Amino acid sequence: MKPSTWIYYLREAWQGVRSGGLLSLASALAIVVSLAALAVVMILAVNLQHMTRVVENQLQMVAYLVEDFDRTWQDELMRKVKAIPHVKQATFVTREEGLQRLQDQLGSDSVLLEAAAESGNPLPDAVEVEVDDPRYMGQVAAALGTIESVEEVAYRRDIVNRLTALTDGIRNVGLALVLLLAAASLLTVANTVRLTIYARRREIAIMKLVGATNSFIRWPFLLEGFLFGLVGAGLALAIAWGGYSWLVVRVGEGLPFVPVLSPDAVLLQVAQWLLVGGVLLGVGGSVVSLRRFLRV
Amino acid sequence: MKPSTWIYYLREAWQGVRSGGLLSLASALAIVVSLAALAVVMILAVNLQHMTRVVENQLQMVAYLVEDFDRTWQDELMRKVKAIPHVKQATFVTREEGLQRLQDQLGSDSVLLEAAAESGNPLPDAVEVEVDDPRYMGQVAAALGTIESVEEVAYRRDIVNRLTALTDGIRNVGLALVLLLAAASLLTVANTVRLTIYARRREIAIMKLVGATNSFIRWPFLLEGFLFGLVGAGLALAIAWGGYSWLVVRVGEGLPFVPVLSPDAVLLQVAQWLLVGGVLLGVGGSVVSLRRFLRV
Amino acid sequence: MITLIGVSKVYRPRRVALLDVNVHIGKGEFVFLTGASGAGKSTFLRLLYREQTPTSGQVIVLGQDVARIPMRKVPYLRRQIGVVFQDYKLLSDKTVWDNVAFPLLVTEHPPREIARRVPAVLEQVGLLGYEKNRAGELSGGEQQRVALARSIVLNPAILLADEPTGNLDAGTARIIADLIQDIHRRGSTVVMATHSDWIVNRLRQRVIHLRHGRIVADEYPGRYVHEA
Amino acid sequence: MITLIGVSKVYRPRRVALLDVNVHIGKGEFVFLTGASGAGKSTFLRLLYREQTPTSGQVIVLGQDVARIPMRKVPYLRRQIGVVFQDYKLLSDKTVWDNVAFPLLVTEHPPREIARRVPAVLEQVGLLGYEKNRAGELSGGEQQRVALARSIVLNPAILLADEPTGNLDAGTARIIADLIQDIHRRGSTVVMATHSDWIVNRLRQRVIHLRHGRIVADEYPGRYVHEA
Ligand SMILES: Nc1ncnc2c1ncn2[C@@H]1O[C@H](COP(=O)(O)OP(=O)(O)OP(=O)(O)O)[C@@H](O)[C@H]1O
Ligand SMILES: Nc1ncnc2c1ncn2[C@@H]1O[C@H](COP(=O)(O)OP(=O)(O)OP(=O)(O)O)[C@@H](O)[C@H]1O
Ligand SMILES: [Mg+2]
Ligand SMILES: [Mg+2]
Repeated sequence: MKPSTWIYYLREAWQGVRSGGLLSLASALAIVVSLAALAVVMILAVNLQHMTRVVENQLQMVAYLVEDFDRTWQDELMRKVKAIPHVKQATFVTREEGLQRLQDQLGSDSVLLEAAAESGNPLPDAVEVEVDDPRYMGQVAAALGTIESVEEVAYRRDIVNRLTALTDGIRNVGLALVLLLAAASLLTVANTVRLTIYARRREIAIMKLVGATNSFIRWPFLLEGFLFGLVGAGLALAIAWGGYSWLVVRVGEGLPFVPVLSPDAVLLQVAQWLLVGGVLLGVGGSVVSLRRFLRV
Repeated sequence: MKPSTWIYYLREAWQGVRSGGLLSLASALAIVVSLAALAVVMILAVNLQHMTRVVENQLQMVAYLVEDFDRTWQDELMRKVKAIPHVKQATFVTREEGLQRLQDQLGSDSVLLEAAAESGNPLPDAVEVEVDDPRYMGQVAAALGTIESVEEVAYRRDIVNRLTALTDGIRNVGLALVLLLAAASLLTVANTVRLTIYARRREIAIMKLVGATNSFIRWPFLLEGFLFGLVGAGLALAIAWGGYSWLVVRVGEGLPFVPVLSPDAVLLQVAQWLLVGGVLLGVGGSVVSLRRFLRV
Repeated sequence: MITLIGVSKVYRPRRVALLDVNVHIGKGEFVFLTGASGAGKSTFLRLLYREQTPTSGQVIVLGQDVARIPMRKVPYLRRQIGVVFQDYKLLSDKTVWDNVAFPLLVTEHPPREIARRVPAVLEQVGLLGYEKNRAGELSGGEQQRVALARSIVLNPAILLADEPTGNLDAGTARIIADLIQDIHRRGSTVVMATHSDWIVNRLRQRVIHLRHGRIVADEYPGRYVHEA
Repeated sequence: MITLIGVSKVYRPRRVALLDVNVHIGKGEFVFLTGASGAGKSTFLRLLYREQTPTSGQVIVLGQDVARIPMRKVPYLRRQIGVVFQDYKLLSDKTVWDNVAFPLLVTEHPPREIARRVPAVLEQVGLLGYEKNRAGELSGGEQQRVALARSIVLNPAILLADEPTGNLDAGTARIIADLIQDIHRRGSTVVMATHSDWIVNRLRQRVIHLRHGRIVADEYPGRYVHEA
């Protein structure tokens, strides 16, 4: 194609955007806002997934050893524990460390702990085990129980079950929401493009009757769709990025224990999807919507 | 206006919907999906708010009494406690009940508890206090401390602070998301209506030149907008309702401890907003968009 | 009925369509508007039903200063004026029936009245049997006749016809010219822009001839003026 | 150049626009297409540039069976055929220049060539100075001439003109008729549907007369047939 033709395409695309005027503005805004909402929810979903993973990984089980455990067997024992499938990490905790940690956890004002301390350290040595997936805790606990010198395996079965269900639930709801919003954005973009083209159907028909090929007519619309998609997704990202960065700072100050992802990490992921999605939507929407009017 | 004119309006509105064909379908879908997304997020927000309130209300503080507390003073004491501002509820817990409850909470496999039990019940009598807003816990604790025969006031200061920050954060993010999605829905509906009218600008101009008043031209579009808004919001609600009911059942099975609201309670709230909003959007969008083309 | 006093119309940026036009058309008159392409005939008509307002001067139609009446009264003015637009301006997605019935609907005529009048005017323009066709799929001349049918269905006080026979063969054009004469006889004031010399010469009515926006001839009875 | 064999065109539901039309138009011929309103003239032309396909029969234009060529080849056929549409079909939001330049753009003529040819044809139709006006704001006759300018800017092998003088005064119409004759002399095959008896009788070319979709007369040189 000749450069002059390209100049024509670009001029047309630009005039298409401009002549729409407020219409184009409203369309662009609708696209930006719905993509921004999508971005926000995607960011939240990515974070939720991250958080649940962090929480899951903090789930531990403790194997209390017999009271007269001989610490020379420690290495042998740890080898056996680590050989169990799905065990991610195992730490030996002496009874002294155990008491110290309990004191730290419950705080110094625990009446219960004071009482316990009075009667000497009641704790046995123990092995703390981290499991790679909370679903396998039951299995791992059973395996631990068969190891000699393990007296008792303790883990909060109910909490583990609840947490697994909860994180699954959160993940599903998040995914459903992302899909719903993605569908909404898709429809908004496609619909906007479609209506823009519909408003110019007469023009398209005339062009065809005067000898324009489909591709000649299509290009300006594709460029327009591309611009819409790109600018829409870009602005949406900017909004989401700004909002999220602000949120991360606030969360870092107010809720230091909540494990949020850094903006860069999340947004690179989201940005890819959004930009590629936005552009594909804009261009794809144009192509599909045009087809009907090009049959002249 | 005569009935025949109304019949004309209705016929026109219906033909407007029908002649749009796929266009109307896509528009309606865009509206439905974006309203559905809004509904879902509204439902989630309402639930989150409910949950954080439940969690907040579960935050208790315990006033441990002196070891030699005379239970004949119990009523007098409780009166004093309840007189403290922001105390919502107060319960006297005897040391026997306290131990029982501790056993229930920690589970029977708690090594620590066994040890404690061996040395006799270490707990004093106590008063459990519920505060109406976690922000006032410090204040209430101080007031409790001044009551005679209160030895020590215990509450998880750090957890309370975190939780307050967290629930505030969740509430804000939820609100922001609802607003963003409301804006997206608004733009989608307004934009759809606007483009539909734009596509028929020539027709509108002709009608005016042949002697139609603005209101004559406006009515079918208003009805069309009304229909779009109503049906869009209705379908969105149906989707949200169905999804939420399903979710509530699943949550009830898998996560009985998560305090979800019953569908009816939530959806009545959401439904009002959505229906009124949808219809206002549809009709309002029509009026505003038409104005420009009626100046002929 | 129609009075123009010192009327000029200049389109942006500076295309002069009408220049200092002074003319009076009395009730019941029949006036041909002639002139070369671009002379200002359509502009003249557009000022009368307020599609456009004059750049200067006064346009008085049916006793009202058209440029001064408030927007919301314009529709009621237009209902007294039947217009055959040069480009027809039919609702092309609607049926012939709907197009012709539209002015009756707007003025809230009862359905029975509509069902009576629409076929009557369609018969007059020779389009009985086309009621259910979409206006956009008619032939050029058929569309032109639908436009005429629509313009006369309300028995307007004033009929403005902009080139109403431009797409008609001589035979059909004669029928249409006779029809317009008929409407004139029944009391309507008629202003008809036309390029058809034989219609002008046949009807022998008042002829206003425009050249570059000015009235250069105004005669009764007049003849078609051939330029250059 | 153009051959129709047993061509009929029936519009849904059952409006017969053309009925068993057999005709051959050779290279370089000039043919008038006449007939009453609705006789099928526009339909005849529409079949040639494939706006419509025949219900039955074969339409052969420039050696190709028009109904059979694949969709993607249609634009290349249309570029060899200049068409003045009865309703002009201008891009009304674009300028006169853009409208006339459009076929040149589509065929990727260099900008310099476009800058040369557009004013040239605009001058021929008498519209120099209107380049920057939006097509939609021109007078009826001006629009018609823009449509003609666009149809001849590519020097088409075939020129189809559907009522190209319907909105022109006698003087301008004569200029346009002469222009079309000029284009014919330079080698284009011309088919012109018209209601103008004096143009037909002046040019003395072949006249094909349609009545209710049938060819009822085909004479060279022919005269305008007055019906009824
Ligand atoms: N798309 C269409 N759908 C249905 N009927 C049509 C369509 N196009 C044309 N017709 C009908 O076919 C007949 C012939 O139409 P055509 O446009 O060929 O007439 P014409 O000879 O050009 O008339 P005119 O001189 O009025 O332009 C007319 O009766 C018209 O109503
Ligand atoms: N909306 C507009 N904007 C700018 N110029 C206009 C507009 N309408 C008309 N003109 C110009 O004003 C002049 C008069 O136009 P008008 O339509 O009145 O002519 P006319 O006598 O009806 O011509 P025709 O016989 O070709 O229809 C023309 O040169 C035209 O280009
Ligand atoms: Mg005119
Ligand atoms: Mg025709």
